[in-house]
Amino acid sequence: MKKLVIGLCALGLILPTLSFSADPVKIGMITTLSTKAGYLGEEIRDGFKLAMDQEGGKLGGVAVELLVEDDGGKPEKGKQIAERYAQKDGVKIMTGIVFSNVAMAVVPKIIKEDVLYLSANAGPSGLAGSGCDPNYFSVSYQNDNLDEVVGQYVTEVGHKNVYLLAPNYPAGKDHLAGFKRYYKGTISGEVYTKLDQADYAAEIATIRDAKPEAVFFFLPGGMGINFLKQYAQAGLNKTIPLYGPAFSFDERLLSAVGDAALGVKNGSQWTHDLDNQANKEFVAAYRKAYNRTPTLYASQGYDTARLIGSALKASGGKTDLAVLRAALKKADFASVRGNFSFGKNQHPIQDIYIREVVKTETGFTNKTVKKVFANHVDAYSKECKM
Amino acid sequence: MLLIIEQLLNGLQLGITLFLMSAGLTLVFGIMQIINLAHGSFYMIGAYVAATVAAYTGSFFLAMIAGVTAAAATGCIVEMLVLRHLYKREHLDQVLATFGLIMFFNELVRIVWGRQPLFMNVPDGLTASIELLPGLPYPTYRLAVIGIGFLVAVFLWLMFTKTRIGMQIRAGSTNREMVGALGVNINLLYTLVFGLGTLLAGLAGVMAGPILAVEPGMGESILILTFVVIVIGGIGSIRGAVAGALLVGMVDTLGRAFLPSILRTVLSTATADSVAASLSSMAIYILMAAILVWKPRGLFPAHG
Amino acid sequence: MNRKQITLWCGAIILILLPPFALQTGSPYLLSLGSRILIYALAAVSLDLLLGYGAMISLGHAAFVGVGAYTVGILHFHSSAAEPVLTWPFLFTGSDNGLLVLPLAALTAAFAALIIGALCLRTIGMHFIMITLAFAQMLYYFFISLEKYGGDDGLSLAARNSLPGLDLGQGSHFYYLCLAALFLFLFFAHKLVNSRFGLIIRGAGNNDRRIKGLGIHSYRYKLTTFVIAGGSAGLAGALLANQTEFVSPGLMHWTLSGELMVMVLLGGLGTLFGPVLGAAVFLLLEETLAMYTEHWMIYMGPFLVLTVIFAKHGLFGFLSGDKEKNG
Amino acid sequence: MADTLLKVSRLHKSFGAVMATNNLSLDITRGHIHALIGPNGAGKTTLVNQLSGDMQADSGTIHFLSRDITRLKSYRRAQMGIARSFQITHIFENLTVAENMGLAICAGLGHNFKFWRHWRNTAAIKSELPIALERVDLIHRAELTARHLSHGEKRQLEVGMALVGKPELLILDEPMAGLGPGGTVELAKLIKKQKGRVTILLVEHDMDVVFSLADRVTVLVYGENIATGSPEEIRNNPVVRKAYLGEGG
Repeated sequence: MKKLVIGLCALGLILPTLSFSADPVKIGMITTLSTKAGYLGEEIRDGFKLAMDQEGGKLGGVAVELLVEDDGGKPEKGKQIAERYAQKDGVKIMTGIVFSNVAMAVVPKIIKEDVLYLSANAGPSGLAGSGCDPNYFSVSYQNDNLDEVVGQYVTEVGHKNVYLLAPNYPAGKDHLAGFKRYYKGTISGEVYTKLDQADYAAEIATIRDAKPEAVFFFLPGGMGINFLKQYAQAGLNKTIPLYGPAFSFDERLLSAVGDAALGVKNGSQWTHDLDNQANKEFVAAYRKAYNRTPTLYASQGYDTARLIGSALKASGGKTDLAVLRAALKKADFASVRGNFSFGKNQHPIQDIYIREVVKTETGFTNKTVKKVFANHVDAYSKECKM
Repeated sequence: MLLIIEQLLNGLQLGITLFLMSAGLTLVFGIMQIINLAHGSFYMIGAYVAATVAAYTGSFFLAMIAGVTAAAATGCIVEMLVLRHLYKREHLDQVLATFGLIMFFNELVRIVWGRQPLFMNVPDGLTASIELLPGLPYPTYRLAVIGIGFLVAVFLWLMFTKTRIGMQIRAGSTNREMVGALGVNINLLYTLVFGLGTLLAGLAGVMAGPILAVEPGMGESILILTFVVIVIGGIGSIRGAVAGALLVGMVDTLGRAFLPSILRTVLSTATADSVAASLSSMAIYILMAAILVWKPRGLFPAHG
Repeated sequence: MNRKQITLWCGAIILILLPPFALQTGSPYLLSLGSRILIYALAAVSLDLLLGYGAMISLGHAAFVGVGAYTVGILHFHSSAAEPVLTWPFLFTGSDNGLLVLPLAALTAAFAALIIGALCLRTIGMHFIMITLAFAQMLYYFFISLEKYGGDDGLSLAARNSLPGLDLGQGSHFYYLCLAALFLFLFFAHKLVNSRFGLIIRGAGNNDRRIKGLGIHSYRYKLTTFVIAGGSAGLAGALLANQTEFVSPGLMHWTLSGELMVMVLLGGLGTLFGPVLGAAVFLLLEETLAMYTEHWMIYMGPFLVLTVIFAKHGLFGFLSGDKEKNG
Repeated sequence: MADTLLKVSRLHKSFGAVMATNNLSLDITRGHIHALIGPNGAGKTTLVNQLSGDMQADSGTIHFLSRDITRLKSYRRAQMGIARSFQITHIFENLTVAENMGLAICAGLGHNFKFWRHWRNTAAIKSELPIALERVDLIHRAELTARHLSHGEKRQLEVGMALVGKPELLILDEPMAGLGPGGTVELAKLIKKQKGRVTILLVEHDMDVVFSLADRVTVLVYGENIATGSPEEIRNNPVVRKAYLGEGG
């Protein structure tokens, strides 16, 4: 025991002195690998790593070292890791945060301290509008995008009234707001459930009673699995169609939901069947490397890595922020989404699709149904003073 | 009216599910006088093993046997390796050791099964809904869960009042040394009780598999809820666990179902929705605090 | 000097000399890690008063850390949003002044502890453990649904609190503030447990029935201890909010209460100084394990179990050779 | 009744179907050593618990110093002057002997919200502690953690703690239980020393001790007071001989 303590103390004292020896550009990934959402971080990391592996440990011809650490979905933990990356490891480029609340805690502080942050998932409104920053890029989306596309689509389909369901926390309210921004019909009910709720029988009974034409829900992760299963078991999936953003319909989640999600339409900026060369190569390589179909999170991790590669190539491997920023802003890489550029708030301008859950011989997956938005710009862009 | 009946049924169903989970925990708490925070881990193990076996064999029955056995076996091993050292220790030590076990099992599951949730189907023949009343369909599987819950309650009641081993267990809870002196192998008895407790947790996990996400950490979501149940009911009392579970199930379900519409009559819609959501997520904790202030040992205290 | 005193002096000297060392070696991260250890140590010592002396096994101590942190967060929110916290009975616009905010955080947490403790202490044993847990969860869900202050997203602070003569934004200044808070509290707690009040609390923790038999109404003493512990946990929370410049309901989650308990037991129950060591070892272990493996919990879990089973007197007992608790 | 300190009338307490205390009445005179005897399961400890307030009676009344204390909590009764020792040794095992005794002294001081000064530095404790330790012959053990005391010493400590507050009534619940012959003699001496200074209700199995110490004896069988009288009267009471002494020898 004593040796362990002494060893630990020594380790704590020695480690900081070792940090300036290596040559490769360090990229710090703060992501969620534990808790129920652990697979999200895994997808992002694996997508990112795939891009590195394809170049033999390099991005844009520059050797990089990827540091990965688990934030456990906790903002405090995320802050600690970011602080250590910046102060101890001298990291200048960070990425990987899964959840908006972690991002809101970590990002505003580190981008003030001359670190570039490229979001591979979370795109909170607080960083898209007046909080936009030259050091912050979202490679994924602005959070509301995937709800907006569903709102637009549901209007186009002609549902006159929709029932809304989301967990009782700020992200839940944001997502419903995104839907409402493009939905033109009436809202027949709006219910906020407990975070991490397991049983939805009460809400499902209320929905049956309210008889809406459609239900829009935002319940990420396990909550979505629970709701989808129970909704189907109650037999409502045959009478009242469900809609939602892609967060409850990635391939790894679908494998846990099974038949219950079949036919549900959901909004996403990417699907593995998108017809472009970069995407085909990515999907094939990902399946070969990890033996599973990539999810949108993996595609975001992959795109982030390739975007960083394009910037490192332009800077010649130097971590000069001004050069890197300028190069990043050009988005000079072949995105797996095909069409991709940055708006003035450095969030993507991209096409957004509606897709449908289908069953194939390899399992449950999504099939692109329709491109609803072309070159979609997020709603907060105009508030950005950059 | 129909809606009210359905919501009551939902409350009952949630209550029974909670009872399944709490029965094992209250046995361990009440009889062995040991605090086991890791009870949820056995629930998780039951669900994971069952989901895996179901995926390979396609048989829910086999999955159930496997899940329950795995949970009970793990329970016995944990009892022999860890808890046996802690019976004479303070509750604090038990809290910490089992806290460590939670960490271990969550990570173990993540390593063995990966990070994504697993799938488990509703058993064939129970996929449909039954029309209980005209206009009131109810999922058959949920009715089956209610049935299993009843069976477990009856089984436990019979075991503790009618069988020799049940008597020994109850005697063991009041005086460990004395039962030992009577020639009963107390170590074995305790291993069995703990095994039974974890078996029930595993059963709850298996039954929850088709309704809920099978994912790492699934045990903790329900663990706190079951704590509330057994504390309301009175630690160590099966009767109390039934009463507590039904009460919590009802309060939680009815709160979620009707609070928003009730509050909307006095508040603006947006305020009502958010107040209702906060209140209903706190409702059971408020219930628990109120009951403990009124009856500090729960509704049906087990001893004295 | 005996072995215990040598251990204490060594610990104090290491803590005092850490900032110059960190600056010398150019590793500012050491300072923020150090501050975090000191803050958690403060919370753990306050929990030790409950666990180790009063035998009040609270599994909801994190709630008070959270209340303290939110006091800082909310007052900051109002002062920067120029929207008063109170208009009645007097106007209060919120504040970033540490001289006001830090004591207020401790007081708010102490007040929360008074109410929660008054109810919880009606129960004993397992019920007490569970009801403290339930109250913490209640507060957790309450703050999650508190939309105005960020709900689950939490609140970010634009800057740390201000204190005259200090610049808390500077790692070393903040570190010494935390160190001063910890040392003062340790001194106070040491006095407390050896006072008449402390004697009664130790007696109640050891054998509550006998204390009542002596004609002492132990409830009031226990409640007072609960309030003192809650208040100092609130101070720790306020410092933590300043350290991370962020508050969120996650601070109240029961797993944090569990971690604080681990620190107390790891360092040595009922030793006051032990939990400081426990906090340091726990946080360093978490930090180093997480660097080498993402599956760090698979090692941490069994480590805890083994510590509970074999190291009955904690690390401090081991280092100081002090085998009696309540010493 | 010249000077009745404690008056119990028609006390009832049952646990389910078992009558632990059955219509029990009892007077204890100030200054006496009053012994309570009875076979195992006669309800002696239940009665003691009701007197000390650790248990509430179902019906009946208890008067102490002419005040009705039937519904008072144990700490209030203790403040009024009822001290008790427990059948199973009830000391503070993790505290030192001096701290145990110090606590007993603190209890008599009342206001104990003193957070700063070391407990030993209170004037009252400084003067009383050595006397109290001396009284039960434990001064040489003062700094030992109580759990390391011998069984007999623990008993002495417990009685000593009960005596500290100068109680009006001292209830000793089987103080000799588990003691060797030497320990019993020591403790009997200690009790005898207190005779006249404090009223004692002595629950005891050891008949030699009872008949040598007691002024009055009450015999309890199945929760009922079947006889009360001087040791001589009880020794010759045919009912008692049949119900109790006949069995025990």
